[in-house]
Amino acid sequence: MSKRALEAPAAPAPASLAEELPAGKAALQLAAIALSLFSFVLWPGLVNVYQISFVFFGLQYVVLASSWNIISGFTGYVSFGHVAFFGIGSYTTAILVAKHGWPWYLTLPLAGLLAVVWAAFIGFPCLRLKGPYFAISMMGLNEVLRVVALSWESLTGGGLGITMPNAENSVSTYYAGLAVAALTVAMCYAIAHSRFGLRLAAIREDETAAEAMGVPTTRYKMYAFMLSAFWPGVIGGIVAYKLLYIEPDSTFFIAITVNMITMAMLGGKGTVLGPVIGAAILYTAQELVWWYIPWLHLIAYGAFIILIVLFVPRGIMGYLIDRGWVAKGVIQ
Amino acid sequence: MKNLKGFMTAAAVAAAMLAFPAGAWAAQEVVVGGAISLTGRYSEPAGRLKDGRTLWVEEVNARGGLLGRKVRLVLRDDRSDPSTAVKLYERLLTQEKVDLCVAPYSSPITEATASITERYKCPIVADGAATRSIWGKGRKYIFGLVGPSDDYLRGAVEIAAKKGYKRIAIVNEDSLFSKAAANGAAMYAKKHGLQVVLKEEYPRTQTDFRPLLLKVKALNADALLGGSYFVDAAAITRQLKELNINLKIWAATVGPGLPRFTKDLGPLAEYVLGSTQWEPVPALGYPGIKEFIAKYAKRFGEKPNYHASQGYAAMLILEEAVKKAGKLDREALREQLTKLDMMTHYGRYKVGPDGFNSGKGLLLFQILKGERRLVWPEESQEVAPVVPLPAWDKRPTM
Amino acid sequence: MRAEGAVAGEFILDIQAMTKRFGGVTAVNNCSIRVPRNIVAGLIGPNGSGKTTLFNLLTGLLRSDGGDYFYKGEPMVGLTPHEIFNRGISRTFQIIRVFREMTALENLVAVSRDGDLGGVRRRALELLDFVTLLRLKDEYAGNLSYGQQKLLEFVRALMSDPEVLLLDEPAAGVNRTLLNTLLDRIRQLRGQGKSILIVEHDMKVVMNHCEKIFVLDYGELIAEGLPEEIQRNEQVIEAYFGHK
Amino acid sequence: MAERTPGWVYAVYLALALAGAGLPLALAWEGFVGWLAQARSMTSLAVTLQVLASGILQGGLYAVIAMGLTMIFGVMRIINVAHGEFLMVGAYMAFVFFMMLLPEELHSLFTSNLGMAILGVGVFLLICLPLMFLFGMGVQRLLLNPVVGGPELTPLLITFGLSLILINTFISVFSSDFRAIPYMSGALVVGNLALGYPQVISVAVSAAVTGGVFGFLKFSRLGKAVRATAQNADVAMVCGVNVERIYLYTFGFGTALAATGGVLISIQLAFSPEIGGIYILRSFAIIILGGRGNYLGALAGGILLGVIEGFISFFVSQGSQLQELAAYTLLVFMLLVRPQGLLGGIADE
Repeated sequence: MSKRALEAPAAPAPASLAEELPAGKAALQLAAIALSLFSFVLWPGLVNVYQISFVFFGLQYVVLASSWNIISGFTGYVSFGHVAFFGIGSYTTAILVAKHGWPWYLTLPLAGLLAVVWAAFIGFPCLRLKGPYFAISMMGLNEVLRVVALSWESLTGGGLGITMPNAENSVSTYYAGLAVAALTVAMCYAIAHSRFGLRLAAIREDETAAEAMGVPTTRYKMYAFMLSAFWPGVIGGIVAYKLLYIEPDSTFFIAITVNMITMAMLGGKGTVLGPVIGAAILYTAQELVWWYIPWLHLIAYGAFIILIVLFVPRGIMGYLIDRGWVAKGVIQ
Repeated sequence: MKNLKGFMTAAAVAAAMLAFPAGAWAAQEVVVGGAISLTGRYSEPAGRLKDGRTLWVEEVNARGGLLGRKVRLVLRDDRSDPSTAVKLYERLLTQEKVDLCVAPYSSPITEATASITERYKCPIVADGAATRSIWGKGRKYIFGLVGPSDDYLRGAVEIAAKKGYKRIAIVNEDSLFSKAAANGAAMYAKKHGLQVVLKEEYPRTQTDFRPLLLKVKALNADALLGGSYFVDAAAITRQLKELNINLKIWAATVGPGLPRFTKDLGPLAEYVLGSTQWEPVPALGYPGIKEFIAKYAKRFGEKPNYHASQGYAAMLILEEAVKKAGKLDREALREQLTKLDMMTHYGRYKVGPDGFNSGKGLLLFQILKGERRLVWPEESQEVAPVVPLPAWDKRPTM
Repeated sequence: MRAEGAVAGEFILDIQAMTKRFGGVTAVNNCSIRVPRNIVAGLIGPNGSGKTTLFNLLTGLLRSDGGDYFYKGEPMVGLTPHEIFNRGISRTFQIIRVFREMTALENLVAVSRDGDLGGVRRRALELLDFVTLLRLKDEYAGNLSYGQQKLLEFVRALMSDPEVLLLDEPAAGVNRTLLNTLLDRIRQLRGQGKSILIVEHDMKVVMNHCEKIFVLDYGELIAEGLPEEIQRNEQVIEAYFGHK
Repeated sequence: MAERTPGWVYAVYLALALAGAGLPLALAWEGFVGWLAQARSMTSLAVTLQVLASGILQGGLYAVIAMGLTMIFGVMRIINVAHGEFLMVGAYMAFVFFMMLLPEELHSLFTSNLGMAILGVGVFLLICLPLMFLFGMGVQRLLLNPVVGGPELTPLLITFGLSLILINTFISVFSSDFRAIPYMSGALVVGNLALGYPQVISVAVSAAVTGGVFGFLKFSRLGKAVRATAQNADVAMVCGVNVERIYLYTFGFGTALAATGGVLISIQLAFSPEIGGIYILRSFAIIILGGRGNYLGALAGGILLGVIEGFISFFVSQGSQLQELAAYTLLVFMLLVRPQGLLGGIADE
């Protein structure tokens, strides 16, 4: 919004978004991304197994919160049962590894794919529901899956769960988790900076207007829902293999959904970086409080959720945007 | 912007330091660590386990420690959640670097964490898990202590068989231990030629058993055997009365063995049969049982139940193994635990080739006048079982 | 007073006996309207006469209970809103419906047709400049003033270069300066060969700027014609004042 | 304004739906076959009646709980995830009253005579409900008032946070053990029917409470204002209804109804701080079944669910697992097929 633009609107506007950034700033951004990726890659070589796992589970939440953000932050459909996709991925991997002897990494694409299939299956009818009804239906469907996992013993082992053969997997799952987290964030970035992403945001802001302005809302919501299901499925598979044991109650656990939501909200939903920041902060804080004051952990968490929602509903990114430290919008 | 970055960096560093405290223990201590359910659905029995272990730590430190070093017990809360427990053991073993490990409570959590303790080759005496399948997977570092879950209801089946009751109904909670207990009961029933007219599972959240009990009634069952924990056993007992269902035998795992069962149910608890690993009954004749009951009662103000007894016994066994090995080396410990044959207040510890304690049997008691009285096996019997249970309307009014 | 000698191709919108009922209320009743090409036409009528409902029928937001309509001779009933939009019919809303938590620029880019993003961006900037909003391009639409939001919605409707523009009360609540800008732009669009149908209560605007006027009452077309004809029409006067 | 869908999508979807439905169907079929084997020896009119009666009694309890939820959902359009925890608080109030405050000598008053027992519960409710009413109003004023009418995520998260706080506070005070009150045990035996005393008491009380709620909504000025607000808050406001105060009362009432459910649970079933989860999703199923803000619908839905669960649990082998599934599938199915509920609720957009 320089003066020049105002005076000479016909001056050739940049052909792509990347050109809009001053070359120096773009380089700086690239360098920052490369540096952080590099340090994440080096991490396992520097620390002990627990510290690897610590970061791994943080990455897990980066994936989950970012994925939730696609359907709920960008598109505005609040999925209150998103852990279902995580659970489907977990069970896919666990079953294939434990019962059919697949190498774990080969199960991951299938884990993601099955989550997408489930999303397509339930999205078609459910995405017609508005507001609270969609949220309730997601929660209900997650319970359906949990009970099916509990009752379908021949496949899932029921309440006994599934134990996978022991393996040394800390480092391999860490890198898999890192790759998935990077890909998820990259995907979110690509979506946010595309017209697809803008149209999802238009659906969030006003679905009727978006439809009247040429956005094929039904189809776009489906795409967003399926995209938001894929990575949770994959990371679910990785986590299952990392833990080597899964059972229904802690896999289809509603608290994981709430974690995703709270993390995305804390960081700022509807932004690319928000869920990442939120996941990093909240996950670390949770681990600390729980380790040192276990009995207080969940009470404090409940209070924390309420405080965020009441006082920083737009999250950290929202705060930075309001302060003018981060630009409004992604297309400038 | 710059300030912000600086602040965030500082915060990240601070968080990292908080999150990864190096083992804060003094070097001369022996640190014994484990996950235990301080919160969540297992917190009641897990708390007893913890009490038993605490008693041992206090005693061993009073008598000069282990290998001359003070013992510190580090138990972290797993929220009754298997995946949390897995993360905890990984942390304890690789970050906190504990010297010895103790087991979590409950079969599912033990099953989940066994992979981790196995990976780090840390021998563990599983004092909170009775499910045999945990030992059926070729694991080398996990040792059983308690009697197998399959045998929990064996006594009840045998009493039924002896009395000539034919129709057995088995219900159980949908979880690792309860399932194994129910399957065991079905197996023994088959062995004795009894007919299992109903075998059904219910979810962990169930509190209303009325339709299920109506089914038991409609099927005309003589005996009802429950693979249960506390809530379900108590609820079934109450609802049997509410529906006026008269059974010849009603036996349940875990629940009736907890002191609260008689306290909460009062006269309703009368005649219920329950299985137990151990009872604070000196007549069991194990070495040191009387002393243990007294010590525990003095420290915690109540008689120990079998969970507390197991927690204490596991520590005694670990202590013995460490003494025999003369060092904290895990391989040496594993070897000792494999070949150890030891009698404690809790019974015999002697594991088979799979690591399961083959020397331990189960007991059956009946609640009579508010007291748990051993009725099975016959060699440990305090009184003869009162079967068939008196009909509800034939019992003295409350 | 029907328009005479009409050949099918002359009319860009040909609405034939459309009807819409809500429960027991008939909002649009057997309404037939033909909008000629390249015109600024007005659609007026008392409150509740079915103007907005008609717009919603035309853009597919509501399904009609009967009747038909053609755009450039093509049947449009049964198409979804975004399909209708993509044929070239765009609109604004009576109650502003900008995408509030998106910047002004994003509001426009979001509704663009697929194609080269650079070109789209250029067009969006031009349009923002067209309505003097360029310096606010990176502001959230929700933070703009009411009049600015109206202008933004107006250019958002232009983003896809539609042939027909349906404007629902563009003048309401807009200050003089902005209104003049808006009317100016509408004239320019007329000059570019577009057809514009305006629902408006401000009679000054309607009478001064529309070449042809359609009058609805109780969902029925009661009159159509040149502004001066409408001003003299008994039925129209009765519709506006007689009921009260 | 749904996009027109090409035919092949429906075909694919149908195939997927069949495959998906096959799952629960297979489970149900397995159960059904198992049941056929037993059915001959089990089924009789008397038994069926007993199961039916048991289901209706249980359903009455569900109805009271769901009624509070549908009231809040209907008027404020808030999904109160903490409803199950309000119920739990009610149960613990009864626990504290009965086990801690009431001298043990007086216990027999409530355990020996049906009339006294009903009276006892009634009197206790008179003490408990005003407290819960105030508690609910406090929650509304402090936490929810700022966010009513906002996006649905906000109240959803706030009430979830509240439920975490309540559950874990109660765990730290009472431990996560299950508790029970040694209330009246035994059964009212009518012919072949055995109706457990606690359930009879529970149904008597819930009938009274339900009747009271109906009367209140139908005849009192405040009740009419509540209904008007549920229909359309804006119009109600224009008509001189103090909407904010109506919200306050509504949330208070809803909370008190949940607590009533909790008290009734406490006299017949075991409860722990985590018990809310069992009832909350069932309540959602019921209010979707009955229609948003439809009290008669909640009553019918509650009883229907109670009966369905009873029948599944009794007639299908391994039915206890499937019984839980019934509520959830019913919930999802109703949302997809008829989100306005069986009897129709307040219209949504």
